[in-house]
Amino acid sequence: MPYQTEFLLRVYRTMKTIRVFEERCIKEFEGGNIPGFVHASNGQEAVAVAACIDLTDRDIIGSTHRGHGHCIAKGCDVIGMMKEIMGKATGLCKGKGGSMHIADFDKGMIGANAIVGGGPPLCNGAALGAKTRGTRDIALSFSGDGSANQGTVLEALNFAVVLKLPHVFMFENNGYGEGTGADYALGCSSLAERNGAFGMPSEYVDGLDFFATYEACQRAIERARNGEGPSAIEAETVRFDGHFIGDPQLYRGENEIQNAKDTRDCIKIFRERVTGESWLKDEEMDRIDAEVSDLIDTAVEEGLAAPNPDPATDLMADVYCSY
Amino acid sequence: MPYQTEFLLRVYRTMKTIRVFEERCIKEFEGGNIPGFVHASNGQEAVAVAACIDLTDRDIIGSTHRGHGHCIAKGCDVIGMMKEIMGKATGLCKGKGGSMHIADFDKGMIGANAIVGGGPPLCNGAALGAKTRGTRDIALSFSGDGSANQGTVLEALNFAVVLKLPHVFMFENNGYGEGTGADYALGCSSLAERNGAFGMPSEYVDGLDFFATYEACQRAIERARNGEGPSAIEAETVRFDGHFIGDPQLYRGENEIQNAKDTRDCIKIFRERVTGESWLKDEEMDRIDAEVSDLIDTAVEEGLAAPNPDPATDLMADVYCSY
Amino acid sequence: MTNNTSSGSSSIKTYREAINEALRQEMRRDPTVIVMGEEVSGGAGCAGQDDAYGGVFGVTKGLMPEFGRERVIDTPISESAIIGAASGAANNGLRPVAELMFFDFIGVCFDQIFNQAAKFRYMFGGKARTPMVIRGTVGAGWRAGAQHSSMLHPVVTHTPGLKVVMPSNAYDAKGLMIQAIRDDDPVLFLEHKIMYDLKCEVPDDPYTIPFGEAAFPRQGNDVTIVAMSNMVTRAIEAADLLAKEGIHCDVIDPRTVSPLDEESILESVEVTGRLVVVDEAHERCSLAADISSIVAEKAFSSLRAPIRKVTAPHAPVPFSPVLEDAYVPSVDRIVSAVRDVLGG
Amino acid sequence: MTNNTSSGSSSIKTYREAINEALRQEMRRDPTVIVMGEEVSGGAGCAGQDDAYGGVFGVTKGLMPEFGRERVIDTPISESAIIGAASGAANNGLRPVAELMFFDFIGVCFDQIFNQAAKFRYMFGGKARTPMVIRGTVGAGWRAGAQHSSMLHPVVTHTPGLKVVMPSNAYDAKGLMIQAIRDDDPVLFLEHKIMYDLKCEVPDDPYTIPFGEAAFPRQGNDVTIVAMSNMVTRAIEAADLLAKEGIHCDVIDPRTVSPLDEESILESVEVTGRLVVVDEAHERCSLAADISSIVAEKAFSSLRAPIRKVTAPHAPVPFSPVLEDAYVPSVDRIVSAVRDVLGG
Ligand SMILES: Cc1ncc(C[n+]2csc(CCOP(=O)(O)OP(=O)(O)O)c2C)c(N)n1
Ligand SMILES: Cc1ncc(C[n+]2csc(CCOP(=O)(O)OP(=O)(O)O)c2C)c(N)n1
Ligand SMILES: [Mg+2]
Ligand SMILES: [Mg+2]
Repeated sequence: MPYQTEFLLRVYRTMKTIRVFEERCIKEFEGGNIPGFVHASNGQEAVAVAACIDLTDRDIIGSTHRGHGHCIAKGCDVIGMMKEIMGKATGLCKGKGGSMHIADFDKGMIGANAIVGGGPPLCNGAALGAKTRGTRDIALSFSGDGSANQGTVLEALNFAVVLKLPHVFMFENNGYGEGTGADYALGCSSLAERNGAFGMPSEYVDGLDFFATYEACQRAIERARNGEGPSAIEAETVRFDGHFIGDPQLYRGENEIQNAKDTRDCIKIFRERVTGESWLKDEEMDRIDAEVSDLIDTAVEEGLAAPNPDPATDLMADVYCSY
Repeated sequence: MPYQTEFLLRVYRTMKTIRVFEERCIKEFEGGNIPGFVHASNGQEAVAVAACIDLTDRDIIGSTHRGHGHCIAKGCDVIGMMKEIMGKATGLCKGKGGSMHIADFDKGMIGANAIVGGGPPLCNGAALGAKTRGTRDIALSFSGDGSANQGTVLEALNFAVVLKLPHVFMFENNGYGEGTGADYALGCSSLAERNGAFGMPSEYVDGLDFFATYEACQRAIERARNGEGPSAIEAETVRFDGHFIGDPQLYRGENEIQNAKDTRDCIKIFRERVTGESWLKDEEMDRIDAEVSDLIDTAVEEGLAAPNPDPATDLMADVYCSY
Repeated sequence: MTNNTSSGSSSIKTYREAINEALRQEMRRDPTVIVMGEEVSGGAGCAGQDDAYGGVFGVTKGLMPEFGRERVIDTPISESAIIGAASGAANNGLRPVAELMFFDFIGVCFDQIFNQAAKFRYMFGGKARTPMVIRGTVGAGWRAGAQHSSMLHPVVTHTPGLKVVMPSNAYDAKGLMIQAIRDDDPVLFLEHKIMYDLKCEVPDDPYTIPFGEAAFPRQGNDVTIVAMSNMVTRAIEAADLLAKEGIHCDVIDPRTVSPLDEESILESVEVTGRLVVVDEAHERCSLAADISSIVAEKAFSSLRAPIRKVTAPHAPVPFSPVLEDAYVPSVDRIVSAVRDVLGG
Repeated sequence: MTNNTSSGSSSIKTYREAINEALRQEMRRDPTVIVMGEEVSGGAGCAGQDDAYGGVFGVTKGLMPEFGRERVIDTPISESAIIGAASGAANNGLRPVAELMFFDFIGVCFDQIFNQAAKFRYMFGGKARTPMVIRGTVGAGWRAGAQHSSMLHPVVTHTPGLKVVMPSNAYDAKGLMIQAIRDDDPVLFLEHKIMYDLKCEVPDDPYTIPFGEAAFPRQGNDVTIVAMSNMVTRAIEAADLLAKEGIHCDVIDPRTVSPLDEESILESVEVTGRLVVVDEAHERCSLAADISSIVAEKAFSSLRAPIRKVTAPHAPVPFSPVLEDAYVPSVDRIVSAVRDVLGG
């Protein structure tokens, strides 16, 4: 068997945690317990986990507005996350960031980003830091099919090549930027090819196939660690929920989402593969399902019970290190 | 003979006008008659003329900080240009723009641009205007090898493809962005290829060969006029002077400039071709040389004699159409 | 206040509907008016419905079905390209209305606004005309956090060549939008996202409201309150509370902050001798500071008390609802500023 | 003014040399300090000399030969990538000093400054540290026209999370640069391009000047003049002219405008009762307006005359030398503003 059981269980647990976390966010948002704009990543779990599962806390990821999955995959505490998304004082960012600006520097997660295309330039910097200090640490940025068209992302690709930065550019192509089709907004015939034209190894993978995505990430991460510079990956995936929670999704085709849930569910595909290959047993995964469900229940309970920030002390705190 | 004599004479006259204009700018700058930052385009004449010679006044060009050649090729009055570059009230922009912000809307020249990468997004707009109004007019933007790495230029490429805009992206690759080599700053192996990866026809031409460049431009312009969308051209060329006038150019190789002037002079190459093919006679071109020289003398004389703007009336004029 | 209102019918409309109507009526009147931005229609290249959003706040809903994708243009997520395309098109025969879904996105296209469109006319010696409108949503209150809740009007007000419009109600929004579209300069039209559902009586026919003319939602001789956008509602609420105590405030809504109706503000302060400026932007180099400084220079001798600014603090907008509510200038803070300047 | 100056030798240095020395000394002291930007060395990928420019104004000259291309990094023309790389690196163990050749280029990277670096610490609940310096050249006087001559300090001063430094002489430039590099917040270090050749006595050893502490180049009890950057020179000149007539001005140079030494300004106005603020930025929402409004709020009772702002007009910077000279606030204008507030 090409993978350790422990590894596969960890992958499964992480993907499942993301799935249940997101589904619960949708429920809590609808119930009025989560304020603001929230972008759920259910459906895209395989990419987040494939990209992050082997990274250390000193490797840096830069995320997007759709960042919960990346956080969880990078090892952020889901209870702290839920508290943050609920705006509570004990959340990962003391309630000041919320879903769109969640971060955990201790885990090498330097931020969701509510500005499309904000992250890749920053990950160039994280990579530059790692490189200049002579480490083998790397940076990995997430972008979408939509954000691929933002100038900041495009120039970041060239910049990474020129400075030979240890940076893996992961593009999650879920077919949509809000309610605009990727086929419309990307003028090129292949995003992977366009990325490659900047002068870095670039590949396309089926982002619903955890194993294919994981292997592409391993190649890119390895190159980065070895000082061979940046790489890009386009992973095709699917967004199960709306652009934001509450999106009526009028732009989606009839039955498109149900079909996707039936036939393009990366977690189902993973389970079929690992049971088909007899790498894992259903019971093992069912046990994880139960544990994950408990964990998310706890996260929500603790989130709801957690205290709000106190304007008197917190509103003006942490604008600067010193002022 | 594949070209009309009149056309060839016009091409020669225009290239020569640019050459002498730039050489004279260098002299007048050094003599203290031209203030500010001035970027001369001598050496790059063939590209400017090839790109603009067949455009009408209703076709729009967007230029760069190195815009004198583009202006002249687009038909701007050289006397008005010289006055502008000298900061005089009767200059093309009443002395408010100068070399880096010269424009002539009547000639479809919507501006030099002192911001690297500022022009291509604007030319998308000019192209959109032409298209939406149902004309066959087009827009053509100039960029350099350096500005090709600016995010605004990169996203403009994609944008033009998506909206199928009649926009020709002309990249003048003169090997340098200030004192940085294009080979260093462009991470890709081929700029033409990178542009093409955005999903538009893209070609590389020898920008010292007027005819090759002209034909590439004709193809691209024709496509644009026919509603077939944008194209990109990378034209390799050579910058005879410094990045700005007064640049000590320490970064250039020994004899590099002299060698270029000897062997890579697009005007010499043009003359050799047209005399070699017996399309034009040396005497015809010598006569033009004399006329051009007179014209530029007049431009300088009139420029020096022209009045300065009057702060009392001009400083606050034209900030708004109305306020 | 010389509003060029029509004499026809009117009805109750939301701020959103008023802007939508202004856009629709101008697009009908003038074929060179186009609308462009991300999701202004929505559904481009998708299997489902077209006009799926009509703008994420629904402001441009219905325009695409009526005017087609040629004039209601969904774009890639490329704000520099959007603004550049709008101004280039404005220089070539169109009157584009470009949308920045959130005005915070100005960060990725600021050059095209402040260095390009704003400067063309001046740099090019008066030959350029750039009749474009940039619509953007501003302000806190949506629990959208630091990167989607900024005001940023001080930044564009600072910039010569731009006009800046901040309507505080549906009536003004319609008249100012029509004016903005017909204006020949680049206009930033800042819509406070908390106001989209606010309603008032709005004429059905097109009408314009000239730039640089304030509105006077409350009149009084005791204290001048200048407020704009969402803060007008709060200023009015404060004034109404204080009126019950016999304190009568002159509430001035400049409606456009560039140009600014200085004269009305100065005239009011000459009467009241007291000024409170309310601004949802951060305090440093804000519009509150700007107006305060104009009065401290030009109506100094009328001033009988220190000028008070009521602004957001020098901090990003926090996500947590309790913090965000404390962040935005409140009716309470306006009331106590008024008491302060009255020496209370 | 508590300058942490060394007691060693000193020499006459230009503003340019002072900044260069600060960078060099900090790079020697701390291996995590790097310098990056366009042409900070120059000659990358060229056949000729390395360090061909050392910055287009020569400020970083000699750093690359000493510290190598790993720490003095020439970049492509991609300002968002430059600023993003600097802040990402600051979040990952370095103390980058990034250069915007002209601060006007902020337009293409404003998001990375105001929405990213500035907000990290707050948005992320105090966990981020972003110790970076962004150097940029500001100001008119080079006949560089509208897109290369802006000040723009009001825009960044408005933004919470940023610190803004505007040294007016070589001595301050060195001490403030060393402070900026050691500071843990994002610092904008604005160098007025007209001052690079100005000289004064500057200690050879490293020293720091704390942020938020003004300097007092001239003292007097008649009128307070606040000026920053290049305008300090002109304010001093005006003060010296007026002193000959027996008018004694208190010239205050805040040195950093965020944080701002409000206290020193207020204390001075309490004595003089009269304030002139000189600012090369456009007048609307400017720092002049900001300081004026602070005084109108907090030292109102001391004021004996209207506050006068002397600023650039609400117009882009013109190219033509005669216009540019009329555009920049002049010594004459400062002198007459002082006379004005004295009721002359
Ligand atoms: C600069 C900027 N422009 C626009 C937006 C609004 N916006 C947020 S997410 C999004 C779509 C992003 O699409 P994609 O990159 O494919 O990511 P996905 O939502 O599919 O995960 C848009 C337009 C933004 N937040 N920032
Ligand atoms: C946004 C921006 N960044 C940097 C500069 C400074 N600058 C002016 S021209 C130039 C080099 C441009 O190189 P290229 O595009 O190759 O044009 P060339 O000078 O070779 O004609 C640079 C860096 C600028 N004007 N604008
Ligand atoms: Mg997507
Ligand atoms: Mg070049």
